[in-house]
Amino acid sequence: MAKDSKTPLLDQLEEGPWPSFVTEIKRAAEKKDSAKDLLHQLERSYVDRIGHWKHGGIVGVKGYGGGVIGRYSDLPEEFPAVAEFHTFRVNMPSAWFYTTEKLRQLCDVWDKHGSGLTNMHGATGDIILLGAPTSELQPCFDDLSEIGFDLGGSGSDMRTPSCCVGPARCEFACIDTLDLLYSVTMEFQDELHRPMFPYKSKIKISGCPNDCVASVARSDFSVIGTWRDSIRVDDAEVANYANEGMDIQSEVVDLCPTKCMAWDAGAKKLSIDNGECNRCMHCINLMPKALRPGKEKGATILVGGKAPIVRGALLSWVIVPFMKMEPPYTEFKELVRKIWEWWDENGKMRERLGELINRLGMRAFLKAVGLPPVPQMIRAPRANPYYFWEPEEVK
Amino acid sequence: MAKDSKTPLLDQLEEGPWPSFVTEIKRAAEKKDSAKDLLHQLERSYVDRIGHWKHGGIVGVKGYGGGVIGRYSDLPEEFPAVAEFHTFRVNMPSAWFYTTEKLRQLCDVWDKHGSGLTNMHGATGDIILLGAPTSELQPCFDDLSEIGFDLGGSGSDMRTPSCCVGPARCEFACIDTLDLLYSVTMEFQDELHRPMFPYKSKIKISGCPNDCVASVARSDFSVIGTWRDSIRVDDAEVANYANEGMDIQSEVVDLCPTKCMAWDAGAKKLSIDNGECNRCMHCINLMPKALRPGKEKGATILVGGKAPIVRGALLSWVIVPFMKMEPPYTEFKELVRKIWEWWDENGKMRERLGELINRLGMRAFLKAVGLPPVPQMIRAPRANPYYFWEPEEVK
Amino acid sequence: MAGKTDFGPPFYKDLLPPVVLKNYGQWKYHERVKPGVLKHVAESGDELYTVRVGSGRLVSTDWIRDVCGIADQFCGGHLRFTSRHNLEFLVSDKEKVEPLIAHLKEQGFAVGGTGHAISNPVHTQGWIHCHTPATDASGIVKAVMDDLYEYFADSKLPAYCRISLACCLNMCGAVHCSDIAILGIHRKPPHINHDTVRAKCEIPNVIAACPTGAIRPDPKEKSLTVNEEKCMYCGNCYTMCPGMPLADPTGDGVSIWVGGKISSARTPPKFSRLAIPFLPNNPPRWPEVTDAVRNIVETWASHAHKHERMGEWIDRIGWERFFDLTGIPFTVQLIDDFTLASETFRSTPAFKW
Amino acid sequence: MAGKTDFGPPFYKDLLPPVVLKNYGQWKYHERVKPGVLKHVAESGDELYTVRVGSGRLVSTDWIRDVCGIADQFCGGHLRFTSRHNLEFLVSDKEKVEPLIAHLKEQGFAVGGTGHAISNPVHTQGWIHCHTPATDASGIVKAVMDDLYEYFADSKLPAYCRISLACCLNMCGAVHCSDIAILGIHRKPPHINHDTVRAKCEIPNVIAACPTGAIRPDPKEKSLTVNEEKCMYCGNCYTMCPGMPLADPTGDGVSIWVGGKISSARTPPKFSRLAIPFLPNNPPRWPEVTDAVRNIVETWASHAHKHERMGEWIDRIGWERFFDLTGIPFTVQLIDDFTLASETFRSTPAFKW
Ligand code: SRM
Ligand code: SRM
Ligand code: SRM
Ligand code: SRM
Ligand code: SF4
Ligand code: SF4
Ligand code: SF4
Ligand code: SF4
Ligand code: SF4
Ligand code: SF4
Ligand code: SF4
Ligand code: SF4
Repeated sequence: MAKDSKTPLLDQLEEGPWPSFVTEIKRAAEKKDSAKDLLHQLERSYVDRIGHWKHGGIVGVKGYGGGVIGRYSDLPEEFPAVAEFHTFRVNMPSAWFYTTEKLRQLCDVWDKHGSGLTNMHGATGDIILLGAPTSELQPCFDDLSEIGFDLGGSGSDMRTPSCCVGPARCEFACIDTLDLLYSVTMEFQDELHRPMFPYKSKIKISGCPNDCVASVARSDFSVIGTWRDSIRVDDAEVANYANEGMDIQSEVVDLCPTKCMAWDAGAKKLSIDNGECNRCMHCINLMPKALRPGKEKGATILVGGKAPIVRGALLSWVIVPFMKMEPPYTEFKELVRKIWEWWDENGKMRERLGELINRLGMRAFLKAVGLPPVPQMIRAPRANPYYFWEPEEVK
Repeated sequence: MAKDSKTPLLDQLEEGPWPSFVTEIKRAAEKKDSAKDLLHQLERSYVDRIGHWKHGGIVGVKGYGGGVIGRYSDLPEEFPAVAEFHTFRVNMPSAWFYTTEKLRQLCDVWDKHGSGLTNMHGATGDIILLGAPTSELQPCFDDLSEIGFDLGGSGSDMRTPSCCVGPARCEFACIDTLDLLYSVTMEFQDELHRPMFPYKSKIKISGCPNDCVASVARSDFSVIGTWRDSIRVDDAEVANYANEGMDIQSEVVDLCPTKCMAWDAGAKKLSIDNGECNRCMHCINLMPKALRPGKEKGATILVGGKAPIVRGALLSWVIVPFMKMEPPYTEFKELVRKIWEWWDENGKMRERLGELINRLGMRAFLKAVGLPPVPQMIRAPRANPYYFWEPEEVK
Repeated sequence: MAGKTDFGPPFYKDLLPPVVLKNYGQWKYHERVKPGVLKHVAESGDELYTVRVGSGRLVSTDWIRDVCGIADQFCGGHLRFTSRHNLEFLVSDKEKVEPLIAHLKEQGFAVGGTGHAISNPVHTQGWIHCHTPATDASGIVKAVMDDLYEYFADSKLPAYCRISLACCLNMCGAVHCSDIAILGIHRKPPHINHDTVRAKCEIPNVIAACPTGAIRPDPKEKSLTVNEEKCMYCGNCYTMCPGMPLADPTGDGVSIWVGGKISSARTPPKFSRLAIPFLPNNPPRWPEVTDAVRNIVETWASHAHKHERMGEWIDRIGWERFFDLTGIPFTVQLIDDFTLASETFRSTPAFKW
Repeated sequence: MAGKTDFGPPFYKDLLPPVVLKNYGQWKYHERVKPGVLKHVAESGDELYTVRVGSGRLVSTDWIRDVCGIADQFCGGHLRFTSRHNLEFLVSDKEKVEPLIAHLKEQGFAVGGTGHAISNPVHTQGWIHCHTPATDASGIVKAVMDDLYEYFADSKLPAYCRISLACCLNMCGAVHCSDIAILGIHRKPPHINHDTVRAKCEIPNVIAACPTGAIRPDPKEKSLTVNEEKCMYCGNCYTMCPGMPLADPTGDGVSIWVGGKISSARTPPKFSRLAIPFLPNNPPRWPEVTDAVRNIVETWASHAHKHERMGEWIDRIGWERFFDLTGIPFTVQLIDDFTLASETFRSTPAFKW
């Protein structure tokens, strides 16, 4: 453990109104040498303006191919307590709901085996237990399993799926995001825990087009709730919003992307041409008391979203405009399996689903997974004449 | 010459209100065997549903590397009079203005040497003299030069530039399209007549953003007139348009892409926030009597437009937002030369300017030709992090 | 003066009508007097009437002499052609406008093409003179314009509608930014005639000419083979080698593209996009093509707002709506799989049913 | 039960508050009571108040115990976290809302982040735990949020403004669709330590790991060389080989991206686009970064229409206007030269001066 050197740079980050991670590290450092060495190594990084971690070999726990990220200090002599500082990715519960009891159990286990530091949560959604030596990994996992916490994903596997708060607290939810998430997570435990794919694969579930888990930007499979019938309108409540000072014409009608709404200011009557509505949610967002999604609910499935490495970031693309989403979600699970199979067969190492579809073409993808081409899949048809006809198409 | 067979299919194209090219071929066929054989070979194509021409060796006239397109029938025995059927590309006058005297001279020359058939005009803008045997090429050109008609471009040279009617008959013209065209054509006679480039290079000139010669879509250099100050408004005439029944709010103001206009229906007063106007021309187009381009005129230079072969079609890109355009147009001509030099040095065979810029990057292009980066060049900045820093940029 | 070169085109000023010379660059405004007739007024107060006449573009010297006769009679011996190959009679004397029009109609000329009309389709050579066409040019244009003549003669559409045709994907018509583009396409790779290849072609040059690298030597035949999966039917090989014709009666035909635009009015220039991947070559009148084009024109005309170009209309209603209003079936060929494909995919659940 | 695997996460129903269980899927509407406080009303008439609290995300077990204590006292032992790592106290009894807020403020918790606010920046590990960061994550986020705290605590912006940070271009924060993204970037290729390479790295694997093929064997050194022109600083090589560190105090820093969006409300999701190519790493408070972010936020806030997200505002006024309103210099780095570059170029003379 490092001598009790000062941390003048980090100390400055204890001031100010925003919660301070430095204060948190210091709290943990009271009890844990690893936290203390983390603090001092970080101070060193602030001085050097570079990180001091290096990648290590694969570490893990029995029966799992992922869920632990190995990390080693490149200054082990100075900071021995973080020479090995691996993190656990622990699968969070649906929509991040907890009882204080469960959280306390988690804290006890982590204080026993690790640094006492966590991320609540990681960007993928897991509970991140930040920093334990190799020797503590198995014992820590055994205690976690005792209290019913399993590992999340890492490496070339299905990553921990996540979902928005949905029906638990949101009137906009068109699908049961929490239940679907749990069901999918349980269905694909093997894929989650044992890397078997060309690369990582992510599933994120949002209850409506507001997409509060940002599924469209950061998951290979984006499931987004929607409806097929008409927006439900409560005229009296619409009038109330107007009376309470909302300028329905300029704030709602004029911002409707499809211009399918009309507002009769005199009669305080809003009319919607639902056939032209694209369900963007704007009007409902502004008047939740007056407008609600329709009753015939389901989800739009989009695939291919990812960060930029290596060919540039992708947003997920619509491949199924509407799918009913009821337990046991067989249709969805089978589609996921079929797509994984195709990806597994054709994907190069480190090639995400979206990149593979780009390389082999949407046509090949749709054919392989048996989805019919529909205009909802595209923003616009091709502008180039380079369609390669298959001999059987040319009669 | 083919026996006087019937042409039942083509005959059907003599009916109907639209002018018939078949009638024209028949008229020429009265006098010319080549026209007659053309008619019959075409009838054959209508029966076979394929063309009957093949590409030939290079043909041409003394002192020129282009301007003639070689063409040979693949049925020379049946249609001997079109066994050789080459076309001349004759450089048209600016904006396609003619005196009847000049046109008659042209007809006489072409009746003497060729099929008596023409395209007035070709898609690039040339006068196309359609079909003469190899033996007639030089004599025909000699007679053309007698009457002051020179050849246009073909092959890997500067192609015949073209321009819109501009100041000759259009109040929207912000530059002297006819004069600029003539000056550029004369300046680059060598480039026009002697293929020396990696591939073809096209210049098209439109007097305003309506772009009546479609320069943005089909030329490597698109010169489009514009202005830098404010739209000139004649309030009385605006009111007149309103009085004559134009709905200025819905037809003009609401369709303004920048929403920089306001219409006071009561006062019949139109106001324009010129700072936000992007000079799209819509309002001026609708009210030419009331609105006119500003007085500080010049051109926007765009480059890279082309048809799809081989990497997909490109629309020209802004590289100089504003350039004054006054005789002798030195700044423009020097820019064209500089760009050609860069293209010549770096372009692969059959690589158009736009494709080269795409391959080497806009950054390399701007640096090479010494143009400063400005936001007018782009629709939006990059969305990917893949900027390759040059060592000298990293301090 | 034979042997002289590089003297350039006739000097434009020698060819301009006096009224144009006098008012050059001094035009004040214009009016659309009626279909086919424009009136331009100069600062000087001078008026210039333009009477626009449709042309088949492929014309005989006799036709040129005919129109010269008319120009002598009504326009002091001056005329011009437009960027879409129409003919324009320029009349400085108002009195002569109606007589000119009467004379033109009597002679069977087509007056129109101005304003919100369908003007002359830009087109190309087709079977008349090129070696790589997948269809004819002049024939389809004639059939389409006969069918849509009312829209040329009158100016009754919501906005401009520019129809263009190119007979192969070289796209000489530069049709790729047209409201409606008719594009000839080949769908079969070249069939190789080994004897001709051996006799007439320089194997390395042919291989080099293929943009997709689809051509390989065939040592056994001392000839060439084509990797059919790579071929995109551009015809470059045929340009180099007569032994590799692409043309094929069943393989060749026409595709229909919509929504392109050149002007920057209201919205920036746009590419046309594929709406109908293939229609057969059915000469002499290509009924499948004329029906398809009319359907698109009239569906647009009956749904678009005033001043709304085809592409602007589609952008407003969405492509999913375009396909159901026109009844055009959506097929896999329409989905892009070329280099920028991902830009055309839909990345939002916000679409119409 | 040690050795047990694949039992999955805790079952969500066991963790939901009673009011949620009872009204699950039966929520009728919500109101934004005040900054940091949401009220959801169920069909049953039940009310659920949510009090949102900012979190540094990197928290100690003591902090978790603290918030559990508060949840026991006011929320029947239930709480949740949000997709942006905020903490939410769920109160079914209206009476407890104000006392809870008072208690939270007293304990120094940050209440806010709802509605048209700047919520918790999604971020990543940085120098805390990753091996490829070009900057720290938690430190910049702390500095930026201290500076912008008023916009978290109050809901006074025209619309949502989502700020995200990722410490290298792997973009774990998935910042690429954020209103404002702060992205750590390396600008120098890895410097190679031949001894370490020889000792610790499997040459072929390292070569294979490079996405751009920039790495070649260096036979002489029995090591590797990097073709600097091809390197895009992704760090994959360092992941495979500790002998090729990328990190560099002057080469590393931060870039700023703007205008991204995830929701489909009004307009479809959009990527963020590069506005400032590089700012230096200047710990502990990165003043250049906090100033740049504040400038962008406030320029937007003072010019945007109500409900207009950053990217929607920029699309309306145009990027040329964005650069002059913010005073951010336009530099060549902002011009795309990657695979879809041509889609970002301007193909119209219709732009603003
Ligand atoms: C911990 C976490 C950041 C955080 O602080 O929250 C993280 C950390 C790492 N990510 Fe990530 N990623 C994390 C969420 C993401 C996300 C966001 C998401 O999942 O929603 C993305 C963008 C979405 C996506 O996947 O496209 C993301 C895209 C990447 C990439 C680029 C992948 C790509 O295809 O573009 C890499 C590079 C790689 O996989 O080699 C990467 C690699 C890594 C590695 C494993 C670095 C490496 O190459 O070894 C980081 C380990 C850091 C450490 O030492 O703990 N991480 N990573 C997030 C996981 C926590 C959790 O499980 O909850
Ligand atoms: C005659 C003409 C079509 C017409 O009927 O009007 C024409 C005819 C041919 N063009 Fe073209 N192009 C003609 C205007 C165009 C245009 C339109 C324009 O210039 O505004 C284009 C699209 C704009 C562009 O250049 O991008 C055009 C794009 C091509 C291309 C594709 C070039 C590309 O980079 O994408 C080729 C293929 C090639 O060059 O090998 C081509 C090649 C050809 C060839 C030479 C066929 C060949 O490969 O040998 C054609 C000769 C036909 C013949 O036998 O007469 N032609 N060609 C046009 C020239 C007449 C004139 O000089 O006025
Ligand atoms: C004569 C011609 C120029 C020439 O040098 O030959 C010409 C002449 C005029 N154009 Fe044009 N345009 C001519 C080809 C074009 C083209 C090019 C093309 O079609 O290939 C375009 C771009 C088409 C496109 O956007 O796809 C073109 C886009 C316009 C526009 C923009 C229309 C729009 O709203 O998008 C206007 C403005 C208007 O019509 O109000 C315009 C306006 C005009 C005006 C009114 C300008 C004026 O004040 O005189 C002229 C009469 C238009 C009319 O026909 O009613 N001109 N105009 C061309 C006639 C072609 C023909 O025979 O039909
Ligand atoms: C709690 C949370 C979901 C969760 O499972 O954790 C959530 C909850 C709500 N979101 Fe969200 N959103 C949450 C992340 C998101 C995200 C994802 C993100 O930010 O990473 C988005 C996409 C952001 C984007 O578009 O870039 C998101 C886009 C929206 C929108 C669309 C806003 C827009 O106009 O673009 C709404 C509609 C609205 O605000 O009126 C919305 C509306 C709501 C409502 C009002 C839904 C409801 O009726 O309860 C919830 C309260 C919003 C508020 O904070 O005022 N939520 N919301 C997330 C809170 C994150 C946080 O701590 O700040
Ligand atoms: S995505 Fe929709 S359903 Fe889910 S929390 Fe956000 S607004 Fe509610
Ligand atoms: S959901 Fe969107 S598109 Fe539909 S009516 Fe409301 S605002 Fe318009
Ligand atoms: S481009 Fe402009 S100036 Fe030229 S003819 Fe068309 S409208 Fe007139
Ligand atoms: S020119 Fe276009 S942008 Fe400018 S005011 Fe007129 S309509 Fe608006
Ligand atoms: S489009 Fe093709 S076929 Fe037609 S003229 Fe041009 S090159 Fe020849
Ligand atoms: S047609 Fe074009 S792509 Fe096909 S083989 Fe010939 S040259 Fe190659
Ligand atoms: S963004 Fe890069 S540096 Fe930061 S955590 Fe992810 S992989 Fe590590
Ligand atoms: S940083 Fe990335 S691109 Fe550069 S050499 Fe290493 S692996 Fe290759």
